Amino acid sequence: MINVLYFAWLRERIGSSSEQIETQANTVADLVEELKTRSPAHALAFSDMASVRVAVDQDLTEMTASLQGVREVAFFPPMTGG
Amino acid sequence: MINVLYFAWLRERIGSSSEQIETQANTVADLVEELKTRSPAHALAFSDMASVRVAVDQDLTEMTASLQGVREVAFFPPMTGG
Amino acid sequence: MTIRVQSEAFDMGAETNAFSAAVAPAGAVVTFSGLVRDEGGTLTKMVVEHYPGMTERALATIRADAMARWSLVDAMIIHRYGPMVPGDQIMMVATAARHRADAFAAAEFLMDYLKSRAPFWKKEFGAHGERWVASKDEDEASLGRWALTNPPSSG
Amino acid sequence: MTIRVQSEAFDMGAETNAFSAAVAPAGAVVTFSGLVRDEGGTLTKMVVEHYPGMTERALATIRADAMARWSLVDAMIIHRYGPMVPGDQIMMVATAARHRADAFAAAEFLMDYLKSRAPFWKKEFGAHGERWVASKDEDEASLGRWALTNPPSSG
Repeated sequence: MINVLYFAWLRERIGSSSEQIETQANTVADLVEELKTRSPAHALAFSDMASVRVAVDQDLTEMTASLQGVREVAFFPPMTGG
Repeated sequence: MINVLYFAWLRERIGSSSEQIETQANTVADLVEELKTRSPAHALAFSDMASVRVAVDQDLTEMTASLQGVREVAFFPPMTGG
Repeated sequence: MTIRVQSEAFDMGAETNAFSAAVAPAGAVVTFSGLVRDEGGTLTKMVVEHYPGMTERALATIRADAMARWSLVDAMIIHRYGPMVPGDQIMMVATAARHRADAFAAAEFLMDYLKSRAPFWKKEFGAHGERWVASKDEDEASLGRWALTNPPSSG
Repeated sequence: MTIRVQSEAFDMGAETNAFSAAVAPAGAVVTFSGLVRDEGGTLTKMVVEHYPGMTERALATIRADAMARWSLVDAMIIHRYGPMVPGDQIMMVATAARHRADAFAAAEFLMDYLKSRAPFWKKEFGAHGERWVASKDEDEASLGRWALTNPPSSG
Protein backbone atom coordinates (compact mmCIF):
# COMPACT_ATOMS: atom_id res chain seq x y z
CA MET A 1 0.00 0.00 0.00
CA ILE A 2 1.47 3.33 -1.11
CA ASN A 3 0.16 6.75 -0.15
CA VAL A 4 0.11 8.84 -3.33
CA LEU A 5 -0.03 12.63 -2.93
CA TYR A 6 -0.82 15.33 -5.48
CA PHE A 7 -0.01 19.04 -5.26
CA ALA A 8 -0.87 22.23 -7.12
CA TRP A 9 -2.44 21.70 -10.56
CA LEU A 10 -1.95 17.92 -10.37
CA ARG A 11 -4.14 17.92 -7.28
CA GLU A 12 -6.72 20.11 -9.02
CA ARG A 13 -6.82 18.05 -12.21
CA ILE A 14 -7.11 14.76 -10.36
CA GLY A 15 -9.58 16.26 -7.90
CA SER A 16 -7.91 14.70 -4.89
CA SER A 17 -4.90 15.47 -2.70
CA SER A 18 -4.11 11.83 -1.86
CA GLU A 19 -5.12 8.26 -2.48
CA GLN A 20 -4.07 4.91 -1.05
CA ILE A 21 -2.92 2.67 -3.89
CA GLU A 22 -2.44 -1.10 -3.83
CA THR A 23 0.22 -1.66 -6.46
CA GLN A 24 2.83 -4.09 -7.74
CA ALA A 25 4.66 -1.35 -9.67
CA ASN A 26 8.45 -1.57 -9.45
CA THR A 27 9.24 2.02 -10.33
CA VAL A 28 7.62 5.43 -10.22
CA ALA A 29 7.20 5.29 -14.00
CA ASP A 30 5.28 2.00 -13.69
CA LEU A 31 3.09 3.55 -11.00
CA VAL A 32 2.31 6.49 -13.28
CA GLU A 33 1.16 4.11 -16.02
CA GLU A 34 -1.17 2.43 -13.51
CA LEU A 35 -2.49 5.74 -12.24
CA LYS A 36 -3.29 6.93 -15.78
CA THR A 37 -5.78 4.06 -16.12
CA ARG A 38 -7.74 5.08 -13.02
CA SER A 39 -9.69 7.93 -14.66
CA PRO A 40 -9.60 10.39 -17.57
CA ALA A 41 -8.60 13.04 -15.00
CA HIS A 42 -5.57 10.99 -14.01
CA ALA A 43 -4.67 10.45 -17.67
CA LEU A 44 -4.87 14.19 -18.30
CA ALA A 45 -2.81 15.06 -15.21
CA PHE A 46 -0.02 12.75 -16.34
CA SER A 47 -0.24 13.56 -20.06
CA ASP A 48 2.81 15.86 -20.02
CA MET A 49 5.44 14.21 -17.85
CA ALA A 50 7.98 16.95 -18.62
CA SER A 51 5.91 19.11 -16.26
CA VAL A 52 5.68 16.54 -13.46
CA ARG A 53 8.17 16.11 -10.62
CA VAL A 54 8.21 13.31 -8.08
CA ALA A 55 9.29 12.84 -4.48
CA VAL A 56 9.60 9.38 -2.96
CA ASP A 57 9.31 9.27 0.81
CA GLN A 58 9.78 13.07 0.74
CA ASP A 59 12.99 13.14 -1.27
CA LEU A 60 13.06 14.52 -4.80
CA THR A 61 13.95 11.80 -7.27
CA GLU A 62 13.53 10.61 -10.86
CA MET A 63 10.72 8.67 -12.55
CA THR A 64 13.05 5.67 -12.74
CA ALA A 65 13.24 5.42 -8.91
CA SER A 66 12.38 2.10 -7.30
CA LEU A 67 9.26 1.72 -5.15
CA GLN A 68 10.81 -1.04 -3.03
CA GLY A 69 9.79 -0.40 0.59
CA VAL A 70 8.35 3.00 -0.28
CA ARG A 71 5.40 4.36 1.70
CA GLU A 72 4.75 7.74 0.11
CA VAL A 73 4.99 9.04 -3.47
CA ALA A 74 4.16 12.65 -4.30
CA PHE A 75 3.56 14.15 -7.75
CA PHE A 76 3.66 17.88 -8.41
CA PRO A 77 4.68 20.53 -10.95
CA PRO A 78 8.10 22.27 -10.87
CA MET A 79 8.41 24.14 -7.59
CA THR A 80 7.92 27.90 -7.35
CA GLY A 81 8.92 28.86 -3.82
CA GLY A 82 10.82 31.91 -2.68
CA MET B 1 44.15 80.25 0.25
CA ILE B 2 43.38 76.53 0.38
CA ASN B 3 41.77 74.69 3.27
CA VAL B 4 43.80 71.51 3.81
CA LEU B 5 42.13 68.69 5.76
CA TYR B 6 43.64 65.57 7.32
CA PHE B 7 41.83 62.41 8.40
CA ALA B 8 42.61 59.23 10.36
CA TRP B 9 46.31 58.60 10.93
CA LEU B 10 47.35 61.53 8.77
CA ARG B 11 45.42 63.79 11.15
CA GLU B 12 47.05 62.11 14.14
CA ARG B 13 50.61 62.28 12.76
CA ILE B 14 50.27 65.91 11.76
CA GLY B 15 48.47 66.73 14.99
CA SER B 16 45.83 68.84 13.30
CA SER B 17 42.62 68.23 11.38
CA SER B 18 42.92 71.27 9.11
CA GLU B 19 45.08 74.21 8.21
CA GLN B 20 44.69 77.22 5.94
CA ILE B 21 47.55 77.27 3.43
CA GLU B 22 48.69 80.17 1.26
CA THR B 23 50.24 78.43 -1.71
CA GLN B 24 51.29 78.88 -5.34
CA ALA B 25 51.37 75.11 -5.93
CA ASN B 26 49.91 74.07 -9.29
CA THR B 27 49.12 70.48 -8.43
CA VAL B 28 48.35 68.34 -5.41
CA ALA B 29 51.83 66.79 -5.69
CA ASP B 30 53.41 70.29 -5.55
CA LEU B 31 51.30 71.07 -2.49
CA VAL B 32 52.48 67.87 -0.78
CA GLU B 33 56.11 68.90 -1.33
CA GLU B 34 55.38 72.28 0.30
CA LEU B 35 53.54 70.67 3.21
CA LYS B 36 56.45 68.30 3.91
CA THR B 37 58.65 71.32 4.67
CA ARG B 38 56.30 72.67 7.32
CA SER B 39 57.37 70.27 10.10
CA PRO B 40 58.97 66.86 10.73
CA ALA B 41 55.45 65.61 11.51
CA HIS B 42 54.25 66.68 8.06
CA ALA B 43 57.30 65.06 6.47
CA LEU B 44 56.58 61.81 8.32
CA ALA B 45 52.88 61.85 7.41
CA PHE B 46 53.70 62.20 3.73
CA SER B 47 56.71 59.84 3.72
CA ASP B 48 54.77 56.94 2.15
CA MET B 49 52.57 58.39 -0.56
CA ALA B 50 51.38 54.92 -1.60
CA SER B 51 49.26 55.03 1.57
CA VAL B 52 47.86 58.50 1.01
CA ARG B 53 44.67 59.31 -0.91
CA VAL B 54 43.46 62.79 -1.87
CA ALA B 55 40.14 64.50 -2.48
CA VAL B 56 39.94 67.91 -4.14
CA ASP B 57 36.80 69.89 -3.35
CA GLN B 58 35.35 66.63 -1.98
CA ASP B 59 35.95 64.49 -5.05
CA LEU B 60 38.49 61.67 -5.02
CA THR B 61 41.30 62.39 -7.44
CA GLU B 62 44.99 61.80 -8.21
CA MET B 63 48.12 63.54 -6.94
CA THR B 64 48.54 65.05 -10.40
CA ALA B 65 45.27 66.99 -10.10
CA SER B 66 45.37 70.75 -10.65
CA LEU B 67 44.74 73.18 -7.80
CA GLN B 68 43.34 75.86 -10.12
CA GLY B 69 40.33 77.43 -8.36
CA VAL B 70 40.36 74.78 -5.63
CA ARG B 71 39.18 75.67 -2.12
CA GLU B 72 39.58 72.40 -0.22
CA VAL B 73 42.12 69.57 -0.37
CA ALA B 74 41.84 66.55 1.91
CA PHE B 75 44.49 63.89 2.61
CA PHE B 76 43.70 60.53 4.16
CA PRO B 77 44.60 56.84 4.13
CA PRO B 78 42.71 54.28 2.00
CA MET B 79 39.10 54.21 3.13
CA THR B 80 37.70 51.48 5.35
CA GLY B 81 33.95 52.03 5.49
CA GLY B 82 31.21 49.45 5.47
CA MET C 1 14.74 28.50 15.18
CA THR C 2 16.61 28.34 11.95
CA ILE C 3 13.86 26.84 9.76
CA ARG C 4 10.24 27.91 10.05
CA VAL C 5 7.32 27.02 7.80
CA GLN C 6 4.17 28.81 8.88
CA SER C 7 0.91 30.29 7.69
CA GLU C 8 1.08 33.33 10.00
CA ALA C 9 2.65 36.60 8.92
CA PHE C 10 6.06 37.36 10.43
CA ASP C 11 7.80 40.63 11.28
CA MET C 12 10.81 40.62 8.97
CA GLY C 13 12.53 43.49 10.81
CA ALA C 14 12.10 41.92 14.23
CA GLU C 15 13.32 38.57 12.91
CA THR C 16 16.38 40.23 11.39
CA ASN C 17 17.18 42.08 14.61
CA ALA C 18 16.85 38.90 16.67
CA PHE C 19 19.03 36.99 14.21
CA SER C 20 21.70 39.73 14.19
CA ALA C 21 21.76 39.95 17.97
CA ALA C 22 22.57 36.25 18.24
CA VAL C 23 25.55 36.11 15.87
CA ALA C 24 28.20 37.97 17.86
CA PRO C 25 31.34 36.87 15.97
CA ALA C 26 29.81 37.89 12.65
CA GLY C 27 30.58 41.18 10.98
CA ALA C 28 28.16 40.74 8.11
CA VAL C 29 24.44 39.93 7.94
CA VAL C 30 22.61 39.60 4.62
CA THR C 31 18.86 39.19 4.33
CA PHE C 32 16.57 38.53 1.43
CA SER C 33 12.84 38.91 1.65
CA GLY C 34 10.29 38.04 -0.99
CA LEU C 35 7.17 40.17 -1.17
CA VAL C 36 3.89 39.56 -2.97
CA ARG C 37 4.01 41.96 -5.92
CA ASP C 38 0.94 43.96 -6.83
CA GLU C 39 1.55 43.56 -10.59
CA GLY C 40 0.17 47.00 -11.28
CA GLY C 41 -2.93 46.36 -9.21
CA THR C 42 -4.03 43.30 -11.21
CA LEU C 43 -3.11 40.80 -8.50
CA THR C 44 -5.49 40.55 -5.58
CA LYS C 45 -4.33 37.42 -3.77
CA MET C 46 -1.63 34.79 -3.78
CA VAL C 47 -1.92 31.34 -2.24
CA VAL C 48 1.17 29.30 -1.44
CA GLU C 49 0.69 25.54 -1.27
CA HIS C 50 3.35 23.28 0.22
CA TYR C 51 4.10 19.66 1.12
CA PRO C 52 4.11 19.44 4.92
CA GLY C 53 6.96 17.31 6.17
CA MET C 54 8.97 17.37 2.96
CA THR C 55 9.13 21.16 3.07
CA GLU C 56 10.90 21.22 6.43
CA ARG C 57 13.26 18.44 5.32
CA ALA C 58 14.12 20.19 2.06
CA LEU C 59 14.77 23.54 3.76
CA ALA C 60 16.91 21.92 6.44
CA THR C 61 18.99 20.21 3.75
CA ILE C 62 19.44 23.42 1.77
CA ARG C 63 20.48 25.29 4.92
CA ALA C 64 22.94 22.52 5.92
CA ASP C 65 24.46 22.63 2.42
CA ALA C 66 25.00 26.38 2.75
CA MET C 67 26.52 26.04 6.23
CA ALA C 68 28.91 23.37 4.93
CA ARG C 69 29.89 25.32 1.86
CA TRP C 70 30.61 28.76 3.26
CA SER C 71 32.08 30.00 6.47
CA LEU C 72 28.86 31.07 8.16
CA VAL C 73 28.02 31.85 11.75
CA ASP C 74 24.33 31.10 11.14
CA ALA C 75 21.63 30.93 8.49
CA MET C 76 17.86 31.01 8.80
CA ILE C 77 14.85 30.49 6.55
CA ILE C 78 11.23 31.48 7.15
CA HIS C 79 8.62 30.60 4.50
CA ARG C 80 4.89 31.15 4.69
CA TYR C 81 2.11 29.14 3.10
CA GLY C 82 -1.58 29.87 2.64
CA PRO C 83 -3.27 33.04 1.38
CA MET C 84 -1.43 36.37 1.13
CA VAL C 85 -2.07 39.79 -0.39
CA PRO C 86 0.19 42.20 -2.30
CA GLY C 87 2.87 43.69 -0.07
CA ASP C 88 2.92 40.69 2.28
CA GLN C 89 6.23 39.06 3.08
CA ILE C 90 6.19 35.56 1.58
CA MET C 91 9.53 34.44 2.96
CA MET C 92 12.94 35.53 4.13
CA VAL C 93 16.42 34.15 4.50
CA ALA C 94 19.22 35.61 6.61
CA THR C 95 22.89 34.68 6.67
CA ALA C 96 25.63 35.80 9.07
CA ALA C 97 29.36 35.51 8.43
CA ARG C 98 32.61 37.15 9.41
CA HIS C 99 33.07 38.29 5.84
CA ARG C 100 30.48 39.79 3.57
CA ALA C 101 31.32 37.71 0.48
CA ASP C 102 30.33 34.54 2.34
CA ALA C 103 27.10 36.07 3.64
CA PHE C 104 26.09 37.31 0.17
CA ALA C 105 26.97 34.09 -1.66
CA ALA C 106 25.20 31.89 0.88
CA ALA C 107 22.04 34.02 0.76
CA GLU C 108 21.95 33.79 -3.03
CA PHE C 109 22.55 30.04 -2.84
CA LEU C 110 19.70 29.60 -0.34
CA MET C 111 17.38 31.54 -2.63
CA ASP C 112 18.36 29.65 -5.76
CA TYR C 113 17.75 26.28 -4.13
CA LEU C 114 14.65 27.36 -2.32
CA LYS C 115 13.10 28.52 -5.61
CA SER C 116 13.54 25.21 -7.39
CA ARG C 117 14.07 22.52 -4.76
CA ALA C 118 11.68 23.24 -1.90
CA PRO C 119 8.10 21.99 -2.39
CA PHE C 120 6.17 25.25 -2.62
CA TRP C 121 3.77 26.26 -5.37
CA LYS C 122 2.30 29.71 -5.86
CA LYS C 123 -1.12 30.44 -7.27
CA GLU C 124 -2.10 33.97 -8.24
CA PHE C 125 -5.63 35.36 -8.17
CA GLY C 126 -6.51 38.59 -9.91
CA ALA C 127 -8.45 40.55 -12.45
CA HIS C 128 -7.69 37.93 -15.10
CA GLY C 129 -8.70 34.89 -13.06
CA GLU C 130 -6.40 32.48 -11.32
CA ARG C 131 -3.24 30.73 -12.44
CA TRP C 132 -0.42 28.63 -11.06
CA VAL C 133 2.86 30.52 -11.30
CA ALA C 134 5.12 28.83 -13.86
CA SER C 135 8.64 27.91 -12.88
CA LYS C 136 11.24 29.95 -14.68
CA ASP C 137 13.91 28.36 -16.83
CA GLU C 138 16.33 30.92 -15.42
CA ASP C 139 15.67 29.68 -11.89
CA GLU C 140 16.75 26.21 -12.92
CA ALA C 141 19.73 27.72 -14.77
CA SER C 142 20.74 29.66 -11.65
CA LEU C 143 21.43 26.40 -9.87
CA GLY C 144 24.12 25.59 -12.38
CA ARG C 145 26.40 28.33 -11.17
CA TRP C 146 26.89 26.61 -7.81
CA ALA C 147 28.08 23.32 -9.26
CA LEU C 148 31.64 24.07 -10.26
CA THR C 149 32.67 27.30 -8.64
CA ASN C 150 34.55 27.35 -5.40
CA PRO C 151 32.99 29.16 -2.50
CA PRO C 152 34.50 32.60 -1.99
CA SER C 153 36.54 33.02 1.13
CA SER C 154 37.50 36.68 1.00
CA GLY C 155 35.55 39.79 1.75
CA MET D 1 15.58 59.26 3.23
CA THR D 2 17.79 57.20 1.01
CA ILE D 3 21.18 58.36 2.37
CA ARG D 4 21.82 58.92 6.05
CA VAL D 5 25.11 59.58 7.83
CA GLN D 6 24.63 59.77 11.57
CA SER D 7 26.27 59.15 14.92
CA GLU D 8 23.13 57.73 16.56
CA ALA D 9 22.35 54.04 16.56
CA PHE D 10 19.58 52.94 14.21
CA ASP D 11 17.07 50.10 14.35
CA MET D 12 18.01 47.94 11.40
CA GLY D 13 14.81 45.89 11.55
CA ALA D 14 12.55 48.92 11.71
CA GLU D 15 14.45 50.57 8.85
CA THR D 16 14.11 47.42 6.75
CA ASN D 17 10.38 47.17 7.43
CA ALA D 18 9.84 50.83 6.53
CA PHE D 19 11.90 50.42 3.35
CA SER D 20 10.01 47.26 2.33
CA ALA D 21 6.62 48.84 2.98
CA ALA D 22 7.42 51.68 0.56
CA VAL D 23 8.47 49.60 -2.45
CA ALA D 24 5.17 48.10 -3.57
CA PRO D 25 6.11 46.96 -7.10
CA ALA D 26 9.18 45.14 -5.80
CA GLY D 27 9.16 41.42 -5.17
CA ALA D 28 12.66 41.28 -3.73
CA VAL D 29 14.39 43.17 -0.91
CA VAL D 30 18.04 42.52 -0.01
CA THR D 31 19.74 44.04 3.01
CA PHE D 32 23.30 44.01 4.23
CA SER D 33 24.27 45.14 7.69
CA GLY D 34 27.75 45.50 9.08
CA LEU D 35 28.23 44.79 12.77
CA VAL D 36 31.16 45.60 15.04
CA ARG D 37 32.83 42.20 15.59
CA ASP D 38 33.96 41.25 19.06
CA GLU D 39 37.15 39.58 17.77
CA GLY D 40 37.00 36.96 20.47
CA GLY D 41 36.52 39.54 23.20
CA THR D 42 39.73 41.46 22.38
CA LEU D 43 37.96 44.42 20.83
CA THR D 44 36.35 46.86 23.25
CA LYS D 45 35.50 49.83 21.04
CA MET D 46 35.49 50.98 17.45
CA VAL D 47 35.50 54.60 16.32
CA VAL D 48 34.45 55.52 12.80
CA GLU D 49 35.80 58.81 11.47
CA HIS D 50 34.40 60.39 8.32
CA TYR D 51 34.65 63.47 6.11
CA PRO D 52 31.43 65.47 6.59
CA GLY D 53 30.12 66.77 3.30
CA MET D 54 32.18 64.50 1.10
CA THR D 55 30.66 61.43 2.75
CA GLU D 56 27.13 62.35 1.77
CA ARG D 57 28.27 63.24 -1.77
CA ALA D 58 30.14 59.97 -2.20
CA LEU D 59 27.25 57.85 -0.92
CA ALA D 60 24.74 59.67 -3.13
CA THR D 61 26.96 59.04 -6.16
CA ILE D 62 27.37 55.34 -5.34
CA ARG D 63 23.61 54.97 -4.88
CA ALA D 64 22.88 56.80 -8.16
CA ASP D 65 25.33 54.52 -9.97
CA ALA D 66 23.52 51.45 -8.62
CA MET D 67 20.10 52.84 -9.55
CA ALA D 68 21.34 53.54 -13.09
CA ARG D 69 22.98 50.16 -13.50
CA TRP D 70 20.27 47.79 -12.27
CA SER D 71 16.53 47.78 -12.48
CA LEU D 72 15.80 48.85 -8.91
CA VAL D 73 12.71 50.22 -7.25
CA ASP D 74 14.80 51.85 -4.51
CA ALA D 75 18.10 51.69 -2.64
CA MET D 76 19.10 53.12 0.71
CA ILE D 77 22.32 53.52 2.73
CA ILE D 78 22.70 54.31 6.43
CA HIS D 79 26.23 54.68 7.86
CA ARG D 80 27.18 55.64 11.40
CA TYR D 81 30.25 57.50 12.60
CA GLY D 82 31.68 57.99 16.09
CA PRO D 83 32.22 55.43 18.85
CA MET D 84 30.61 51.97 18.79
CA VAL D 85 30.94 48.74 20.74
CA PRO D 86 30.92 45.08 19.61
CA GLY D 87 27.53 43.98 18.32
CA ASP D 88 26.55 47.51 17.24
CA GLN D 89 25.27 48.04 13.72
CA ILE D 90 27.84 50.15 11.85
CA MET D 91 25.89 50.53 8.66
CA MET D 92 23.29 49.00 6.38
CA VAL D 93 22.24 49.04 2.77
CA ALA D 94 18.91 47.89 1.36
CA THR D 95 17.89 47.36 -2.25
CA ALA D 96 14.48 46.61 -3.72
CA ALA D 97 13.83 45.23 -7.19
CA ARG D 98 11.25 43.23 -9.09
CA HIS D 99 13.79 40.43 -9.51
CA ARG D 100 16.13 39.06 -6.91
CA ALA D 101 19.25 38.99 -9.10
CA ASP D 102 19.11 42.78 -9.45
CA ALA D 103 18.57 43.32 -5.72
CA PHE D 104 21.49 41.04 -4.80
CA ALA D 105 23.91 42.45 -7.37
CA ALA D 106 23.11 46.05 -6.49
CA ALA D 107 23.56 45.40 -2.75
CA GLU D 108 26.97 43.84 -3.37
CA PHE D 109 27.92 46.72 -5.63
CA LEU D 110 26.91 49.28 -2.99
CA MET D 111 29.02 47.46 -0.40
CA ASP D 112 32.06 47.14 -2.64
CA TYR D 113 32.07 50.84 -3.45
CA LEU D 114 31.19 51.95 0.04
CA LYS D 115 34.17 49.98 1.41
CA SER D 116 36.73 51.65 -0.81
CA ARG D 117 35.24 54.87 -2.14
CA ALA D 118 33.33 56.50 0.73
CA PRO D 119 35.45 58.53 3.19
CA PHE D 120 35.15 56.46 6.36
CA TRP D 121 38.03 55.21 8.50
CA LYS D 122 37.73 52.70 11.31
CA LYS D 123 39.89 52.67 14.43
CA GLU D 124 39.82 49.69 16.78
CA PHE D 125 40.51 49.86 20.51
CA GLY D 126 41.18 46.73 22.52
CA ALA D 127 43.37 44.63 24.73
CA HIS D 128 46.32 45.23 22.42
CA GLY D 129 45.98 49.00 22.20
CA GLU D 130 44.54 50.96 19.32
CA ARG D 131 45.01 50.71 15.57
CA TRP D 132 43.58 52.06 12.36
CA VAL D 133 41.96 49.27 10.36
CA ALA D 134 44.01 48.63 7.24
CA SER D 135 42.26 48.60 3.89
CA LYS D 136 42.16 45.17 2.29
CA ASP D 137 43.66 44.48 -1.10
CA GLU D 138 40.69 42.25 -1.79
CA ASP D 139 38.31 45.15 -1.24
CA GLU D 140 40.04 47.08 -3.98
CA ALA D 141 40.07 43.94 -6.14
CA SER D 142 36.33 43.50 -5.62
CA LEU D 143 35.71 46.74 -7.48
CA GLY D 144 37.24 45.24 -10.60
CA ARG D 145 34.40 42.81 -11.10
CA TRP D 146 31.93 45.61 -11.81
CA ALA D 147 33.96 47.15 -14.62
CA LEU D 148 33.29 44.84 -17.52
CA THR D 149 30.39 42.62 -16.62
CA ASN D 150 26.89 43.45 -17.73
CA PRO D 151 24.27 43.95 -15.09
CA PRO D 152 22.09 40.87 -14.71
CA SER D 153 18.51 41.26 -15.82
CA SER D 154 17.01 37.91 -14.90
CA GLY D 155 15.92 36.44 -11.61
